[in-house]
Amino acid sequence: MSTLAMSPLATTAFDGTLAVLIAWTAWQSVTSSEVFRAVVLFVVFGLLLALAWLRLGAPDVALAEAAVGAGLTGVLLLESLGHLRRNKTVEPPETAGRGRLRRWAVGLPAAVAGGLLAMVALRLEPRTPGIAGLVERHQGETGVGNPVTAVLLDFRSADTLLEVVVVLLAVIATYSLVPHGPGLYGPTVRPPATLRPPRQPVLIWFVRRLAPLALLVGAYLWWVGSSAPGGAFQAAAVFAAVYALLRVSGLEAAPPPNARPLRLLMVAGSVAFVCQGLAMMAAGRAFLDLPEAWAYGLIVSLEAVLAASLAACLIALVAGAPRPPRLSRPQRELP
Amino acid sequence: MSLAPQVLPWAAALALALPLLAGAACFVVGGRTAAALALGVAVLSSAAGLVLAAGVADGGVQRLALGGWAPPLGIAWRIDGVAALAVALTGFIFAAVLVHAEKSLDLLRGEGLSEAFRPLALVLLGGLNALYMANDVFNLYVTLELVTLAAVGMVALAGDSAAALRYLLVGVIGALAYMLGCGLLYAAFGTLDLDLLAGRVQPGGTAGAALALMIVGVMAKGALFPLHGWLPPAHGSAVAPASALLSGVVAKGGFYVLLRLWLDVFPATGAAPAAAQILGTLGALAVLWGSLQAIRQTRLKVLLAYSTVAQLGYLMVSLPLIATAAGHASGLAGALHLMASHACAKAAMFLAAGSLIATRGHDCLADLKGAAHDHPMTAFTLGLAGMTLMGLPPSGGFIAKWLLLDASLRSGQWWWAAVILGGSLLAGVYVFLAVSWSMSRPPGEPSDSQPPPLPRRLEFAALALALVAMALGLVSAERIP
Amino acid sequence: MFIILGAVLFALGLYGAFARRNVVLKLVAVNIASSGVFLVVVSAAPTLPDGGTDPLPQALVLTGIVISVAVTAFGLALARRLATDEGRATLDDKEDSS
Amino acid sequence: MIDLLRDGLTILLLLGGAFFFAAGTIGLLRFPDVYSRLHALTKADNVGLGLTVLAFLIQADSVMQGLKLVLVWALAVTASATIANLFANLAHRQGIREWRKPDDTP
Repeated sequence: MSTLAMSPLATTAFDGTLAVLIAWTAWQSVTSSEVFRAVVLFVVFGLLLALAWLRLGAPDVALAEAAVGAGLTGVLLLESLGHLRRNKTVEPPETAGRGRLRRWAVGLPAAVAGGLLAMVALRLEPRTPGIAGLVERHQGETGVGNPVTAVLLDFRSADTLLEVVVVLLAVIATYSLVPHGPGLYGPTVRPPATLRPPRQPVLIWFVRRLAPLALLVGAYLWWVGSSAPGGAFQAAAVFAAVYALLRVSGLEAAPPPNARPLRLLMVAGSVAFVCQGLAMMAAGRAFLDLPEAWAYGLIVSLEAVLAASLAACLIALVAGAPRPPRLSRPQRELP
Repeated sequence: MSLAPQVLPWAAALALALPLLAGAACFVVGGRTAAALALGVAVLSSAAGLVLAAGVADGGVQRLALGGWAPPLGIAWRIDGVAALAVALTGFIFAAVLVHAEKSLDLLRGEGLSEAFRPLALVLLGGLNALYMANDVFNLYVTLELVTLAAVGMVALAGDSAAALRYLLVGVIGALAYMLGCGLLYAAFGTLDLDLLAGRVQPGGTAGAALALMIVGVMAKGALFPLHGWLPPAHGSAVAPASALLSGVVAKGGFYVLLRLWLDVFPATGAAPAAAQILGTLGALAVLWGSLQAIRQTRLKVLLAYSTVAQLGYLMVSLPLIATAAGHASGLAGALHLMASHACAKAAMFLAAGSLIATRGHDCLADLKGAAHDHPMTAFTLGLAGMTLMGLPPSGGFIAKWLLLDASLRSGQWWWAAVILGGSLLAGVYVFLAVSWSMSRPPGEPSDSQPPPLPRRLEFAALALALVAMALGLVSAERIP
Repeated sequence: MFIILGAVLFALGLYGAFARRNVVLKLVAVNIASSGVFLVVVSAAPTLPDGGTDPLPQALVLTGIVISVAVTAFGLALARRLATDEGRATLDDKEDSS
Repeated sequence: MIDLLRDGLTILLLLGGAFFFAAGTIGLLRFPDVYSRLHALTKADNVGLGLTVLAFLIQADSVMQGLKLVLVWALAVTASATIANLFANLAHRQGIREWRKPDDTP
């Protein structure tokens, strides 16, 4: 490297500025009276936060924050705002009817909670060291070079298994929101609305060139995840972002909710994860217990399935719930 | 009887894997195959619980290192008698509810609803089984999130998005508090495993704050007073089989986690006695407030939902009893017994309510006149399960309350006994209200109006649950390891 | 420094989650609060002897981020459903005082 | 010696980049209408970004690293051009007229 190194003072100044900026965007996002502005500020907040994660020495989290926390959540929020606008939803101004009293009644406890939290966390004395040493000692047995990936897909794979199921469950729950007429699997359930934006030649030109590149980046994130920051979730978020781009530029229709291949792809991640765990048992080991010689291959191939399957789930979430069959009005709830 | 050593790990893994795989399958295929699969898996899950219970009776509490990595590096499951029986009972309740749901949901709104119900219920079952066995605070967080998301999805099935959203928001905020506690515990004590934490936690601000955060989190998720506000609208508006699962089983999930923290980690902080009195007081308020609200309701399902708030209050009242040496054993046994018997009884009552809704199209108490005449078995189910809520002998609720009374007198805390007795009296009033309407004859009888048909299996599913709630009065929970 | 930031974000998010009426904004606030929680979880853990960051809290936070996006996505789907059915995107004051 | 020269150049380029970024931001804040603001934002910022990337490029350790930097630059430039086009298009379709000096208008 060069002779230019950051002095401690410069790092502190940088961190301080970053923290103030993050807090400011969060404050603006929480208090802005305009919904769209609040959402955009939230995305900016997420991107700044990704920088903070880098400063904290957590590049994996930084990638996830940028791709999932800011990127994908931002896309979801904006999609929903668009939907609410199209439906002419009544949006009372956010400050109307909010007395000062109420603001204090909510704000004061929140501030106290934050203050107490800061106090406890700052005065925290570590009594027993964490497991970083153990991770380092046993990382070789997983064949994976990135300690975070080793924790996620081997040491604590039970957490990750359930987390993959949570993503699938979000899709299942979202799809079950269609008012039920002749069945969730009936041919009359219509896919979520496709956006029909005015044709934008420049945007289309750009998206056509960006999409393959972004797919490449996603694949790279999956591949590199075993040895460097990255992994299946980040890759899936990039794939879903490509879909969102195609969607806003009018190049891609919404996924058909009844297409069986698509549903199979969505459940593939969870099913593969569970089956891998059971297969280890059948081989005389513990549930999810990967043998050392195979660990690397199993983790990388499982991550490939996860990346594809999670991407399908996230795409479905971006597109939203299917619409009810035409002509049948949503039935009102029975008591 | 002695089990082969491999049987227990298989039973535990399958209790998680089968519901998840079946849930995934039911998302891809529908129809009769899926219905049979769902029911079969619920029964198998229950059987797995029985196998686990046999294994525990045989070889004591079992710890399974997942992924082959022992804590603190990896995650372990701990399978004790409580977890094993919880798996068994939950599987049974799910089976009964699925039998009911296949018919009642379709009577309500055509084919689609039961198809949407199945995958949600199965993933919920898998999540609950993982919750019972988890022995790692963060793993518990993930299972809690899984359970909450599935439960919110079930509430939303009825179309009341506002109630579902409120549930979701409270659940997320509770989860945040809980996760914050996990992070603090790890930073201070270097592990997330409950057994290891029990040995490492020392009194002090960090442990106290972490546990306070986690307890507030699970109280929000478990609708424990005063964070119960989301429960009555959510459980009251959900379709009846969903309410049966939510009120019967899911509502206990929060308290189950609270109890695990309470028994393993809390004693080491030195704050247990003070916290116990606070939580007990909140529980007493829940009993009073929930019961009084239940009495005021005009709809059967909302009445039952408020009754759940009250019954969860008893569980919190058990905490100050468990915290004393004299009341520990019977207090704990009473709480566990109450969880089990209330789970069956409340599920039975919601299913019975669902049967009435399926034929009458509503559950307004004032218009339930003549229900007992038309559907005697369903009315009988309501009454039988109501006995457990009141704590009348020989129901499971009676044993539970007896144990709790015993614990409060033994530990010299008579005021909790007063709460328990007073709550039972109020429970008597609202159960009477629920049942008496159906018993009364409609004016202008006898008419030639044919009672609307009610499929047999709806009535039997509810009755089976009520009978189990009653049968729990014949066993004692004191011997569970 | 980032611990304090985390606590500030947690407080801001909590405030927003209760003070906001629009469901989308409530969800934004909840996401801000969870970011705060994640920051505290990672930065409260002691730094490693070699100056690195403990991988375990990072893994926990990764799990947390994915779960929170899944929950947010379903919450937004519910909000859209609420808008379609009832033409509103808010929860009433009386209702949300849980 | 080479190192020193390189670092000096980096600092110069970074300062130049900062200047253009600042100019772009001032333009964003001070220009009178959407079109001129977009112009300030995209043109000046792209130059600023180019200088910044160049500053890092001469510090790059490997060819791969350098290529990634160039990729970042290329993506950011095309993206900002596309977005500027979208904004301008939208503004145009909404009938927003470009600003003229008050005395130009009849």
